[in-house]
Amino acid sequence: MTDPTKSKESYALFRPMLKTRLLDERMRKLFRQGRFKGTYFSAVGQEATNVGTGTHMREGDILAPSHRQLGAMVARGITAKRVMAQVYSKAESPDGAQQHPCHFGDPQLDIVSPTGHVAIQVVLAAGAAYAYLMDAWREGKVKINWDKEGIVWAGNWTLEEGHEMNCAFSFFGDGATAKGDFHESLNFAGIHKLPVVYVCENNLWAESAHLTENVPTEKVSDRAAAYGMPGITIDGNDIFEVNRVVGEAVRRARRGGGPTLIECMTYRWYGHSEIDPADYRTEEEVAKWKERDPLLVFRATMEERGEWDEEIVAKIEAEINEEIDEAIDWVEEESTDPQPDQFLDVTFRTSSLNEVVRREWEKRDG
Amino acid sequence: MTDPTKSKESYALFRPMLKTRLLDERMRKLFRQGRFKGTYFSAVGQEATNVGTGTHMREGDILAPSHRQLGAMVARGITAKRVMAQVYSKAESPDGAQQHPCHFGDPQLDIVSPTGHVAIQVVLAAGAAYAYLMDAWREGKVKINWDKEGIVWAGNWTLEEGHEMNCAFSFFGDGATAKGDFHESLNFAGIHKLPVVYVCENNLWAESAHLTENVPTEKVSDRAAAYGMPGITIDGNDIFEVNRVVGEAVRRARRGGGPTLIECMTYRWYGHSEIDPADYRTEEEVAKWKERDPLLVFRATMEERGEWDEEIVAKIEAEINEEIDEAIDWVEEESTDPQPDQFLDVTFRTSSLNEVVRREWEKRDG
Amino acid sequence: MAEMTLIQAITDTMWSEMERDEKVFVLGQDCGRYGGVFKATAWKSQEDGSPDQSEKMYDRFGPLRVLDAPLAENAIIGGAIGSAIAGYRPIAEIQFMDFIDCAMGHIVNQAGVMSFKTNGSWCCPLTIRTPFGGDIGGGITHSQSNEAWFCHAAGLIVMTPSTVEDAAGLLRTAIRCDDPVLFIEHKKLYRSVKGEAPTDPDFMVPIGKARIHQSGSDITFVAYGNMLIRAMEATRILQKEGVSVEVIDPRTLWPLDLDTIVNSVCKTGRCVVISESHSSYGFSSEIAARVQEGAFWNLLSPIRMISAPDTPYPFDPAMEKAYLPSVETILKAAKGAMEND
Amino acid sequence: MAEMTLIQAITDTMWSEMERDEKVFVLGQDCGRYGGVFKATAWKSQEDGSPDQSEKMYDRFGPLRVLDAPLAENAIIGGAIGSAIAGYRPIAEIQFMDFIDCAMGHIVNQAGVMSFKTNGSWCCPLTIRTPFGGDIGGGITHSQSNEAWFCHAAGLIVMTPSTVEDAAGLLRTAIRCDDPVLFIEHKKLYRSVKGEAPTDPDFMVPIGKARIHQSGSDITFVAYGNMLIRAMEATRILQKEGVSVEVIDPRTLWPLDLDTIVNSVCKTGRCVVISESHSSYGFSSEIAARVQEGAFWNLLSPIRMISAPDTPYPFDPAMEKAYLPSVETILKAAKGAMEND
Ligand SMILES: Cc1ncc(C[n+]2csc(CCOP(=O)(O)OP(=O)(O)O)c2C)c(N)n1
Ligand SMILES: Cc1ncc(C[n+]2csc(CCOP(=O)(O)OP(=O)(O)O)c2C)c(N)n1
Ligand SMILES: [Mg+2]
Ligand SMILES: [Mg+2]
Repeated sequence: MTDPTKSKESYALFRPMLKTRLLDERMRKLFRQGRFKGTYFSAVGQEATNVGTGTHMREGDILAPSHRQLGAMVARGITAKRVMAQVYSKAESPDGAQQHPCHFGDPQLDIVSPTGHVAIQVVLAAGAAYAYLMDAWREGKVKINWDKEGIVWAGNWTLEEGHEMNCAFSFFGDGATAKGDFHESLNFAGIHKLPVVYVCENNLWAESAHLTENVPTEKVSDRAAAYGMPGITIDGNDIFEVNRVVGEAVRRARRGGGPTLIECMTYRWYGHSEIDPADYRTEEEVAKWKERDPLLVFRATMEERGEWDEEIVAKIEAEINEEIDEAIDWVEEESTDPQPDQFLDVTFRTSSLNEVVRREWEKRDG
Repeated sequence: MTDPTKSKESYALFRPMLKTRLLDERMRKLFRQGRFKGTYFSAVGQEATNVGTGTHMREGDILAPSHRQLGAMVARGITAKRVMAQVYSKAESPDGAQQHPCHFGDPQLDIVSPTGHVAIQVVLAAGAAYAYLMDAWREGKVKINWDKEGIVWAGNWTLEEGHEMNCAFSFFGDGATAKGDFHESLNFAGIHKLPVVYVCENNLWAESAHLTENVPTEKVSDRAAAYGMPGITIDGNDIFEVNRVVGEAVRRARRGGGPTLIECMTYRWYGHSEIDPADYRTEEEVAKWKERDPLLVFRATMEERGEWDEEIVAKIEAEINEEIDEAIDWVEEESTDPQPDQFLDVTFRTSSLNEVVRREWEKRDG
Repeated sequence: MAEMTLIQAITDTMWSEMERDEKVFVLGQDCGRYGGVFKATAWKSQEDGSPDQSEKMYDRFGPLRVLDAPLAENAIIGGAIGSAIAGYRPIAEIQFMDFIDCAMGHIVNQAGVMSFKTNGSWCCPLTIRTPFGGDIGGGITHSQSNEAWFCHAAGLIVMTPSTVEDAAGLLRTAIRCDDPVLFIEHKKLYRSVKGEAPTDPDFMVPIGKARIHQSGSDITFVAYGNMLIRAMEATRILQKEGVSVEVIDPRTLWPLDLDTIVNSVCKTGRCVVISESHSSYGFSSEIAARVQEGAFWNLLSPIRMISAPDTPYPFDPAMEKAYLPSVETILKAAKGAMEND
Repeated sequence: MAEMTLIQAITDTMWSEMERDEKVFVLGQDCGRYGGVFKATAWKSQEDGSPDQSEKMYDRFGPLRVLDAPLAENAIIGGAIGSAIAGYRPIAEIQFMDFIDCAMGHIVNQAGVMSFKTNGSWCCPLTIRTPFGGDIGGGITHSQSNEAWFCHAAGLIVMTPSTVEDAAGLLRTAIRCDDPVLFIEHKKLYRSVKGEAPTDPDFMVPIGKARIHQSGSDITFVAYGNMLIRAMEATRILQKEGVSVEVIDPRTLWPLDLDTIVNSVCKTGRCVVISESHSSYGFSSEIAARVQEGAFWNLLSPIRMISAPDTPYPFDPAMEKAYLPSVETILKAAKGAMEND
C-alpha cells in the first residue's frame, strides 16, 4: 500500500538529509581528532530545513548560505570530496584553501561562500534576484505597470504567463535578523517583488545570545510584514513541511509573485562551533529538541504512511558511508596541499594586478 | 462658549507652529536672496508633526532630529537667534559654524545635530534611551523579571509604579526607514522596551524617490510589527491628533511601556532643499497637500470649536515677527564671524590632542 | 571631438557602455528619473558637448537599468555585488563619498574578496562611482575624501580622473574591468574641468598608469583631483620664477604607478605630495614612503607632505579655506624643498 | 604584583573602572553570560593572576551593565554613542575587528565628530575594544588589522597594548578619556604575553607616548602587536651578531609619538617598520613618511617597510605563514638597511 512514487520522492529527500547528518557527525569527529584545523560549525539537527529547501534549487539559481548550511549544499549536489577538501584546506577545495574551512560555498554549484560577516550575503541574494528580474525583462517577459502619472512602478510589474525566473536562495539564522543587512535586503526585495526565498533557521540561539536578545517579536516571521511579503513559521525539523512550504514560495517567486520569509523552527545540537561548550542552554532544552531529530520525524511520518523501509535506508546509509569513507581516504592520502604562495595569484581576475601584489611580496620575502 | 483653558493650550501649540512657519519661510527667502550660504531644507508643511511632538519634551530628554525638524526644535525652545546664527554660520551658532547650516541641533537643549548620514541618529536615540533605562535601574526603580532558568530577561522588566524615565525622541523621514540603521535601532529598542518615541514624517518623497521606492508596505507603521512595538499612522498635519497620539506614546515610554513607531502623514511643500526644483511631483499632489496646510487645519478645528480668535493670532504673529526681525538684524549686524582656524581647537575634549592637529596645520600653513 | 565638462564625459561613457553591453546597468539614489543629484546619470551629450536634454538615461534604458535605488547603501552595494555574480556589470552610485562608510563591509569584505574566496573562479565586475572632495561648501558629510581606506584593503582598484579624457578612458576601463573599481569623482571638477572628449568608443586608460600632467626638471608634484588643479596653479607661478616643475597625476590610487613617480623624483630630486584628505595614514604619506624607498639616493631634500588636518571638514567658508591646502601652501612647501632646508 | 596574561589585565582594568564609576558599562555580542568569546568580560583575577571563576562580570555588575548586545554592530556602536551623550562611559566590544566595517559610519561620522559638531560642548567618552590581527588560523574575516582606516579619520584615538602593563595603563586611559578611543587587542598576544600587572588602581599610560621596548644604537625597529614580538625575536638574533637595535612600540597609533621615533632614527640612522596590515596606505608607510621628514639628514639608508600583501588574509596555515612578515623577513630588511644598499 506504499505509493512507490511518493516513497521514491521521500527517499530522494531522505538521502541528502542522511548524507548531511553522517558527513556532519564525521567532520565533528575528524576535527576533534585534530585531523583538520580551524574549527567546525556543526549543523546537526538542522538537516530538514536545509535539505527541504535545497532540493528546490535549479541550475542557475544562486544559493547564499551562512555558516551552517551543509544540508542545503548537499541537496544542491556538493560531493563529500569537495567538502572534505574544504575542511582539510586542500588545493581541491572550492576556495583553494584560501578561506576558513567553515566559511564555504562552491562556485561550481552557484553557492556563494559567506565571508564571515553575518547577514552580508542576505543582501547579495536580493541583488542576484534583481538580476533575474532584469533577465526576464530583457527577454521581454516583464511588463511594467506604471501609475497614471507614469511616475511609480516599483514592484508593480507582471511576468508573462508561464515564464519562470531563476530564484535566489538566502539562508540565515535568527541572530542575523537583527542586522541592518537583513533589513536592507528584504526591503529591497519587497519593493521590487524579487524572486528570492528567505529561509531563516531559527535555532533559538546566536552563539550564546538567546532568541529574545535579537528578536523582539514572538516569531521571526512577524518581521515579514515590514516588507510587504508573506511570512510563515513552520516546523523546520519536518522535511515534508519544509519541502512543501518552500516549494510553494519558490514557485511563486519564479512566477513573479515576489519574495517570502520562511522561518524554520529548528535547533543545533552542539555548540556554535566545536570549541563552544554551549553551556548557556539547559540540558532539558537540548534533550527536547533531540527528540525532534529531523531523521526521527521523517521516519515517524514514513512509518505512519507505511513507507519506512529498513532495507532502502540501510542501502542508502551504506552508500553514503562509502562516499564519505572514500572522501576521507582521498583527502588524507591523495589530495594535494595548496601552494603556500598561491593566494597571491587570485585576488584579481586582471592578472597584471596580481603581479603587483606578488612583486611587492617578493621584494619582501623573495 | 469657548473654554479658555482649552483655548490657551491650543494657542500654546499654535505659537511654535506659526513661529516655525514664519521662520522657515523667512529663511527660504534669505537664502534665495543670497544672504547665507550652503542650502536650506525647508520643512514648511510639516509643522504640526514637529510641534505636536516637540511640546512633549522635558529637560533631559534627548531630541535626535534629522534634517527637517525645525518645528521640533522650536517647540523645544530654540530661539530665532540661535537658528539665524546657525544658517548664517556665525560664531554664536550652536555648532560654532563648523557644521553645514542645515544640519543642526542645539547642545544647550539636548538636541543632537544630524551629521548628514540619514538614519544614523535614529540609533543614537535608542542608545540614549538605554541610558535612561540604566538610570532608572541604578536608582533601584527597575525590577528584572528572569525566566525560570534565570537566563532570559531582555525586555522583561518592570518599572516602579509612579516612576517616570526620560524619553528619547527620534525623527526621520519615510526614506530613512529603508536604512539598516533604522532597523537596528528599532530592533534594539524593541528588545529592551526602551523609552523612545520614533516619529516618522512620511512626506511621500525622499529627495526624488517616491515612497514606494523605499517602503514596500502600505504604511510605514506596518514596520512596527517587526519590532514588537505599537505602530500607528496618523494625520501629521493635525496638530491636535499628533499631540494626543505622541503624548500617549511618550507617557507609555516614560512609564516603562516601551517604544512606539508613529507615522505622521505630511508633506513638504517645497523642494528637498532650496536648490531642488522638485519637478518629480505633480502639481495636483502639491496643491492637494497645501489645502491640508497644518495652520489651516488648526484654524478649522478652532473655528469649529468657536475658539479661533483673530486678535490672539495677530498678536502672536506680531510677536513672532518681531523676534524674527530682531534675530535677522542681530545676525546681519551684530553677530560675530567665527575664527577661520577655530575648528582646530574643538575636535577633541582632550586639549593636547587638538594641539597635535594644530601643530600639524601650523607646520603646513603657519 | 567636442569640448565638454568632466561630468558630461562620465555620463557619455556610461551611456556608450550601456549601449554596447546590455549587462551594464546603473543604480543609485535619485539616479533614475532625477538623473542623479549631480546629473551624472541624466543626459548624453550632443554635437557641441552640451547635454541633450531631450532624453534621459532613464528613458533610454528603462527603469530597471537605471534604477532609483532605495535609501540603503548596503542594498545598493550588496545588491550590485549580487547582480554581478549573476552576470551583470553594475555601476553603483553612492551619492556622496561621505556615505560610503555605510557600505564598507560589502565593499571590503564581499566585493574585494570575491575572486580570492572562490580561488579565482568568480569575479566581481562592479564599478562604484562616487563624488568626493570639498571646496564646494558641503560641510562635514558632503566633502570627505576617504579613498585611502579602500587603498588600504584588498582586491579593490581605486581611480580618479582629473581631465575629460581620463574621465572617459578610466571609467570605460572600470566598467569593462572584471574586478571591483572604486571610481571617485571630484565634485569641484565636475563642471570646472573641460576638454575634448575622445571619439574612440573603445578609448581606455590603463590601470596603474600615471599621467605626467606637465614635464619639468627641478621638482616633482604629485596630486589628483582639485589638488592637482591647485598644484598646476602653483606650477605656473613657479615656472615664472624659473622653477621647472614636473606634475604627476597618479590617476589610479591603487595600484600606484610608482615607476613613473619614482623616476620623476630621481630626476628632480625633490618632491611635494598634495592631498586634501586627512594628513595621517593617507595618500601623502603613501607617496612619500614609496618615494623615499625608490629614490632615496637621489633625494636632495625631504619629501614634503601636504594634506588636510586630522579634523572633520568644517563648513564655514573661511574655515574651509583654512582647512584645504592652498596654492600658497604648495608654493611654500616647494620653496622649502628648493632651498634644501 | 601578580603575573598575569594580557587579556586578564584588560578584564581587571574594566572591572576596576566599573567599580570606580557606575557610568562605565560594557556591551557587545556574547559579553554577558558567556563572558565574551575571548573571555575578556568574564572573570577578574585572583591573587596569583589567574581568573577567579567564582563570579562573572555579568553577575557582579548585572545584565544591564554587561549587556549581551544584539547581532547588530550599528546598534552596538550607535547605541553606545547615544548612551555616551546621555552621560555614560560605554565600553563597546566588536567581537572581531573584521566586523568593525559594519559600524564604520557611526564610528567615523558620529563618534569622531561629536565634539566638533557641537563646537566642543559635547564629547563622546566611548571606548571600542576589538581583537585584531592574525597568526591564529582565523582566515579572511577573523584576522584583519584595519586600524589604519581609523587613523585616517578625524576625532579618533587609536591605541594598542603589547605588554600587560600597557594593557592596564592604556585601557584605563581610554576609559577615562572623554574622547572616543579605538582600543585594538592582538588576539595572539592575549594569552601569550604575560607580565606583572600594575597595582596602582589609577595607573595610566599617556596618549601619544611611545614605549622604547629596547634601547639600541645601530637601527630602529617600529612595530606593535604580534609584529613587535617578532621584531624582538629578530632583535635577539641581531644582538648576537653584534647589531644594536632600538625597538619602539608606538602604543598609540593616532596620535603618533613622532618625537620618540624620529629621535631614535636620528641616532641610529636606519629604520625598519613592521606591520601585519596591508602594505599600501598603512602603518608602515605612515611611519616611513614621517621619519624621512623628520630624520632625513640623519638617514643612512632608505627606511624599510614591511607589511602584509594587499590581498585578503588566507586561511591555510602555510599560506598564513607566507602572508605574514616573519622573523626572517625582518632580519633580511635589517641586513639590507645595515649594508646601506
Ligand atoms: C557582522 C558579524 N558580527 C558578528 C559575528 C560573530 N558571529 C558569528 S556567528 C554569530 C551568531 C549567528 O547566529 P545566527 O544568525 O542565529 O546563526 P546560527 O549560528 O544560530 O546558525 C555571531 C555573533 C559575525 N560573524 N559577523
Ligand atoms: C546615508 C545617506 N545616504 C544618502 C543621503 C542623501 N540624502 C539626504 S536626504 C535624503 C532623502 C531623505 O528622505 P526622507 O528620509 O524621506 O526625509 P525627507 O527629506 O523627506 O524629510 C537622501 C537620500 C544621506 N544624507 N545619507
Ligand atoms: Mg541561531
Ligand atoms: Mg521623506
